[in-house]
Amino acid sequence: MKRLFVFLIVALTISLFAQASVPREETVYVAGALWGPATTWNLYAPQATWGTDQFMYIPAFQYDLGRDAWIPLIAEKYEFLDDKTLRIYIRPEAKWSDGVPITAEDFVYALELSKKLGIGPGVGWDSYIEYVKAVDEKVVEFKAKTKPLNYFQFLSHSLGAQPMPKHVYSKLEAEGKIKDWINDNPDEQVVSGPYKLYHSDPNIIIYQRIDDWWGKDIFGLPGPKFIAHVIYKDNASANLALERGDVDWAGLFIPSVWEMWEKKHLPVGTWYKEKPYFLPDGVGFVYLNNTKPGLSDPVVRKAIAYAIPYKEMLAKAYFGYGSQAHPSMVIDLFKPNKQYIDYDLAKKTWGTSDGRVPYDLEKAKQILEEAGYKLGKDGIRVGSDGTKLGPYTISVPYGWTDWMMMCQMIAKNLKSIGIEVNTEFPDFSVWSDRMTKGTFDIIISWSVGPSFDHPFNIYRFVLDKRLSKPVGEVTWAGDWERYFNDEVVKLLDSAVSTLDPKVRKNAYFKIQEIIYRDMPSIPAFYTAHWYEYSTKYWVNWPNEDNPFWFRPSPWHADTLMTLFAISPKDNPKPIPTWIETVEKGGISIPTAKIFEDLQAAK
Amino acid sequence: MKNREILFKMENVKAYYKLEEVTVKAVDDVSLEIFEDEVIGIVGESGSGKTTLSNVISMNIMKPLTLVEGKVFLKINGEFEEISSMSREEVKKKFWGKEITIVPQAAMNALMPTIKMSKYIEHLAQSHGIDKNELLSKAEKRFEEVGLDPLWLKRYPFELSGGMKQRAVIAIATILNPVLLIVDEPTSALDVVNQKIFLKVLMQMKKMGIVKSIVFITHDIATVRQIADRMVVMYAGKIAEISPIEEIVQKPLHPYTQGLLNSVLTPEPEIRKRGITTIPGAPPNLVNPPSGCRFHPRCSYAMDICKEKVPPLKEIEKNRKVACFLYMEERK
Amino acid sequence: MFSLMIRPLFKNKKFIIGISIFIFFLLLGILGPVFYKVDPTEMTWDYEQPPSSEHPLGTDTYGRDVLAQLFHGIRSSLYIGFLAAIISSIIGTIVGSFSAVKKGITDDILMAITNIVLTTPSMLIAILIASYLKVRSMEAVAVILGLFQWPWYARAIRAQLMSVTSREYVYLSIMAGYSDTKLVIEDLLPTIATYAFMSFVLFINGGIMGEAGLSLIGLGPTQGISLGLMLQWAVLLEAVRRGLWWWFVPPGIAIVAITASLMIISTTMDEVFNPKLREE
Amino acid sequence: MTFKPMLKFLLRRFVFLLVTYIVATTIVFILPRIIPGNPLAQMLSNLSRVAQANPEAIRAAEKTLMEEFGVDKPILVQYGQFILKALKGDLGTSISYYPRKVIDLIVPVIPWTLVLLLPATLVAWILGNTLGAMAAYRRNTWIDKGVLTAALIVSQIPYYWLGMIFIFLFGVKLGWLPVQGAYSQGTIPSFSWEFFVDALKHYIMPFASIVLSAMGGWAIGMRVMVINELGSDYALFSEYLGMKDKRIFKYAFRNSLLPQITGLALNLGTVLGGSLITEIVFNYPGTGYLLFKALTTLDYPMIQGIFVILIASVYLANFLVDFLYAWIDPRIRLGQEE
Repeated sequence: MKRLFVFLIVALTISLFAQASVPREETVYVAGALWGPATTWNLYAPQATWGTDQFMYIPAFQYDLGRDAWIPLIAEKYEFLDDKTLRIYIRPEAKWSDGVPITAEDFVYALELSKKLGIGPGVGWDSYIEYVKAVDEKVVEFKAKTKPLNYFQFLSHSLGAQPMPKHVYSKLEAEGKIKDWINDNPDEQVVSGPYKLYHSDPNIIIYQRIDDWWGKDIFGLPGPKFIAHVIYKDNASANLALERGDVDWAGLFIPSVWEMWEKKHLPVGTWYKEKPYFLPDGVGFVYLNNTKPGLSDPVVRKAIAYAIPYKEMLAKAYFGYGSQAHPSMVIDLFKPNKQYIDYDLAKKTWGTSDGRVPYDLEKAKQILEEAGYKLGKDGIRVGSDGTKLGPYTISVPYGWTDWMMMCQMIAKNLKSIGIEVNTEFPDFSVWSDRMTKGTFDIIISWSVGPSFDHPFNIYRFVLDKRLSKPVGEVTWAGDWERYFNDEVVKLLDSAVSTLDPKVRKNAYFKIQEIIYRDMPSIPAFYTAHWYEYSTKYWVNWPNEDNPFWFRPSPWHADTLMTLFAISPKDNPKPIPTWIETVEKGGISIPTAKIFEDLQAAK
Repeated sequence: MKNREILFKMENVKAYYKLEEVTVKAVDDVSLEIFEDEVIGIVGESGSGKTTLSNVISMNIMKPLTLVEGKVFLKINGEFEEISSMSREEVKKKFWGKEITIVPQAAMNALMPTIKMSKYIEHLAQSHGIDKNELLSKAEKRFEEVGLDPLWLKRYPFELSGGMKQRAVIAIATILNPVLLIVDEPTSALDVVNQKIFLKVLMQMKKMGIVKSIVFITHDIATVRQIADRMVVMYAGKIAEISPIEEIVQKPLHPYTQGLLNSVLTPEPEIRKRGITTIPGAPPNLVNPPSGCRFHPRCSYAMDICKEKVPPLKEIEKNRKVACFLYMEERK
Repeated sequence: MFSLMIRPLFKNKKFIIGISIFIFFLLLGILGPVFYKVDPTEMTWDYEQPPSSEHPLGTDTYGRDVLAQLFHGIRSSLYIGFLAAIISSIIGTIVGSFSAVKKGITDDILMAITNIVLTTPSMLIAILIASYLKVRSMEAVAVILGLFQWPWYARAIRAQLMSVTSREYVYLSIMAGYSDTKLVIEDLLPTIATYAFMSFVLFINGGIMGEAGLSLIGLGPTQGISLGLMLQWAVLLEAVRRGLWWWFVPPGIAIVAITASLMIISTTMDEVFNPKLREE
Repeated sequence: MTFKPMLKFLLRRFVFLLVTYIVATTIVFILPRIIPGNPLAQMLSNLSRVAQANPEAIRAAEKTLMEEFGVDKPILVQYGQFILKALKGDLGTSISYYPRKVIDLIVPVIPWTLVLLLPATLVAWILGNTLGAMAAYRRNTWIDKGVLTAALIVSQIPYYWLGMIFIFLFGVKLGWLPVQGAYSQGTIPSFSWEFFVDALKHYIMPFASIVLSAMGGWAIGMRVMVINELGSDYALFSEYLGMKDKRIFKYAFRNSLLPQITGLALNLGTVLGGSLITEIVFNYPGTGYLLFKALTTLDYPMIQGIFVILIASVYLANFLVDFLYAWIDPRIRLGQEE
């Protein structure tokens, strides 16, 4: 106790002798990315504080989702020696914030350290990359593994590699305290990005722009001098702050967000002015446990797919923030992805113009009848082999209000087609335990989002049995519904190990056939990429009219670019053009181009 | 025993407890004088109204107790003041502590527990607007007189033993030389030894003229005999008999008194404990007392008249008053 | 003796007010859901509607009828309150009376336990336990709350019995060779019935308040509706900020009204049965 | 001679509290171990959901963390370490703020809780008792009745609900006072007048809501107590001695205060719990807020840590009150305990 009091006194005095506040006009206030005190500014931890990955340590190339291109940040160019070997050339200007140049060694060291610690930037790279080595001071060489050969993982790990200051970490490593290192002293922070920590206490975290950032002649400087994230208790207080103009940049779930400008006439905006208001962030799935009697039958799973009231559900529970997902699991809201969807097949299978699953209770009943599931006296269907459809539970964690409501609506509908389903809203850890151990019946849960290797990433996450574990063993990696299909595995591997777009495409199409046949789980809706901005102090925020950056949510790992677009209200600056692809006069390189180079290197 | 100056008198006082639907006639048409320089013992079973009587004497009349009729006089330097015409508050301000003081039944916890007695005295001085050192020295004297080391004043009440407390209470009660001291069941909580000491102290107070007269209320005749000059026997809210102690003991007139006395005089402690159970029946309730003489249901000599008429309190021998038809012409 | 107890009570205005308020809410809880047949979990299109003819207390963010929630909420909050009260009373009475009758070591041990529980910050421990129970039924919450309310009551019971046990008739029954249980039940408990009842009333309060508190930090029952849960939803979905008063005011009022009425009941009982406090 | 009894008393209390504390901490320690649950779920789900890390990364993290937090030693050994560490002020590593040490996260927020809790509790206690005493003094007058009814109702208003009403009225509707936090966002605590004023503005509502709803209980208790005292023998006797009513009342007040002090000690736990929730409603950066976060993220080491400290402080306060009590009440100071 005595010790505690000493602590107290210290804490008090410290908190009282801190500096004064930051100027409002030069600061972007953020909400929705951080809900608790800072953890660490050291990426070699399971969860670094928000901002570390976003603003402090930047990659060689930054993937641009909207343009499907790669922006050279620390790297200036790449080169393929052959179709397995990639070289990255580091910009001569690239420096750490302490003036030390960023070298190839920093790249190599960073990755090796992640491998060694089993945690950190790019961890897991070694399953796709044979080796990474420093050719010289400024050149890094990556060699792809041949089995498994996965060009997407190879490229995202190599192009997206984040260097770490070797001269800082090697010291810590020697003392063996990398994992406990908090890196919370602004003066000692050595970063590659345009921001570093300015102040942090349990209530607020403030980053400060490095005004002589090495990249300022190439990219210019990002708008805000300070980025401040007040740590709010919950949505309630955060949204309140946004409404009062205390927050400029938010990634929050706000019930009926349109009221902000329609009713209250606040200078608040989202990506779209109309429904769905937000960009998609991923696919919300209704996972059906393939190991449960009844649910193990594709027919039942399809019937369930027909019985979900997609539109009403999203309108009521989700305020229309998301639209029904495409049954192919591919997020078709981004143009680059559309090519991977076999629309003819989809239309043929589901008989709808956009190839989405129709909401049709009659159809659901009908196919159940045909499959021999007859209604029992209790209104629950029983299969010819005696398997009873229910009672099952559909569950999401308590307090996830939007999903809770969806569960209730789905359960109601399933009852009406003779599948007994009850809602259950347990504590998060109980729920996640069932999910990862495969002991659930039906749950609504997340999958992965759009990315460089989409749709591979989502197919893999949902369908790849190699990520799964037997029922009862925990897996967070994926395939929670325990769908085991070797054909899919083969197709996945072929899709990423080929450089021929046709082959890849066909693989995906084939997978879609399988999905429509088996319906392992139901891609129900696109989750929203929460992003709200206020033009009270800052303008030029990315949105549908100013599509500067497509991951604008403050909490997203790739959000940094957003800050290059915005400028203070009183003196708006032109929106940078370097972000555009090369042919449009920018510096970013389309993925297509990269694959061409790769093929050419053969 | 020559008759002396009257210090206090009350005339056909009726004091009732007015409750929601019933009224308890605790003191019903009672007249009584208290002379200067005497100890008067008021005796009766619990519920006979003796405590109420003491409250009337001190005009400590609070709801639901109400003075229905009758007058109460106290002689203040030669003048009789009708204190019954004053409010309790007035009486309190004017007389309590200075002229009349009551020592409450549970004298054991009668002292403010969490301050030193000296402090208590000081507060007392303030309340009465007296110089506190003067009162303190007085208190020391008084303590010595009751046989307590003055040093005890500097202590907290709970540090004293039961008997010491009792004496301390008396010392403090008499500190302002009240003319009339009312002591209510003071000895009940004490062992025999302390009882004796206490009674001695009480007498001493009187002898030294610190107090003029003492009203001594008890159900225990034995103690009354030891100190009282006169004895008032109360029964069911009325006075049954008043007379000098010796005579009443030798020759009790009222049948009730007789019952009381022989119940006490019987040696075996058991019976003494049993109080007056030698008298058949139990005391009446005072909500609707028996007609006529309230004792008649238990009285072995009861006559028809006793049922009809209320016997007045008459002086049938010198200094001896009794309320019983046995001693009145009406009987014939 | 009970009729003796009751009569003076119903002469007391405050008591009548208290009891009638309480009964009113009791009826709301019991009959409300019966007559007002709206499913409180049913989500409708018109969300966040202010009070109107078809939604007397408006609706919440999911278009769920607030009045229906209120009725069910009152019901389950009372249910939890009563359950907690029963638990506390049972424990308290047993501990209190046995330590009073058994005396000696039993007494010492029981009192030690009592004091320990008494000094442990019950609300905190309750939060702690609740946080580890993943699935929390109404009953579970009631138990958690009931487990910590009883000590002061047990003490008081003990004290009272101590004073009673010294009375003759208890000696008599001891001499008559009654068993302790028989003694407690036949002779002692009646003498403390009033007090027990008053405490019971307060325990209900504790239960209701406690539930609301736990719920508000997300540790309430994991299914069903209670007044506390209503408040939590209201906070969760920013009713306060967005001025949806009809959503977070009613449950609060219900809580205050119920607990206050119970409080009045117990205080007036105290006034009636405690001579020193008796109104004159 | 005069001090021995008091020391004896305090020693007894101390030992008792120590025992109780050990019991409490044992509960704190045992609970998470008898009720299973995967404390790492939250962190891993963040990796999978928010960070959208690729499967390899998640697998790796899973492995590393399991090793990090895995409990392999026998429970008694763990318990021993837990206690020893706790005494050393090391409450383990937070899960959701990994690799932060729990103690380092708790210590900075404690001052805020103290700043809010202590004054509020004391003010409530003082006001409540004064009011209650006044009511008792003016027995059965309108003051008494007013105070009593007011107290009855107010005492039944949950702190947090009062808080919500305040926020709604003075924050949202009237916009007089800031609705959340301990000081305007962006301002960093400093010794400036501006900061003080700002903090004060934020302080009013939470403070008021605690004081208001805590007051009632004290008032009621005090009233009853004083009335009892006024009816007691020493009060009567003093009256018979012609002591002024004021003085007698002072006596009654003094003697009623003593039990109220013990009451304060016993209530601290509840008061604390209540104010924790108030902190949550007002988003006041105190322990309650941290606890709330820990609870919602199932950060068991953090929860344990917070409780170890909270409970300890409650007992410490208890002990201080005992000390005070012993000083004020001569019966204990001079060793005559009833």
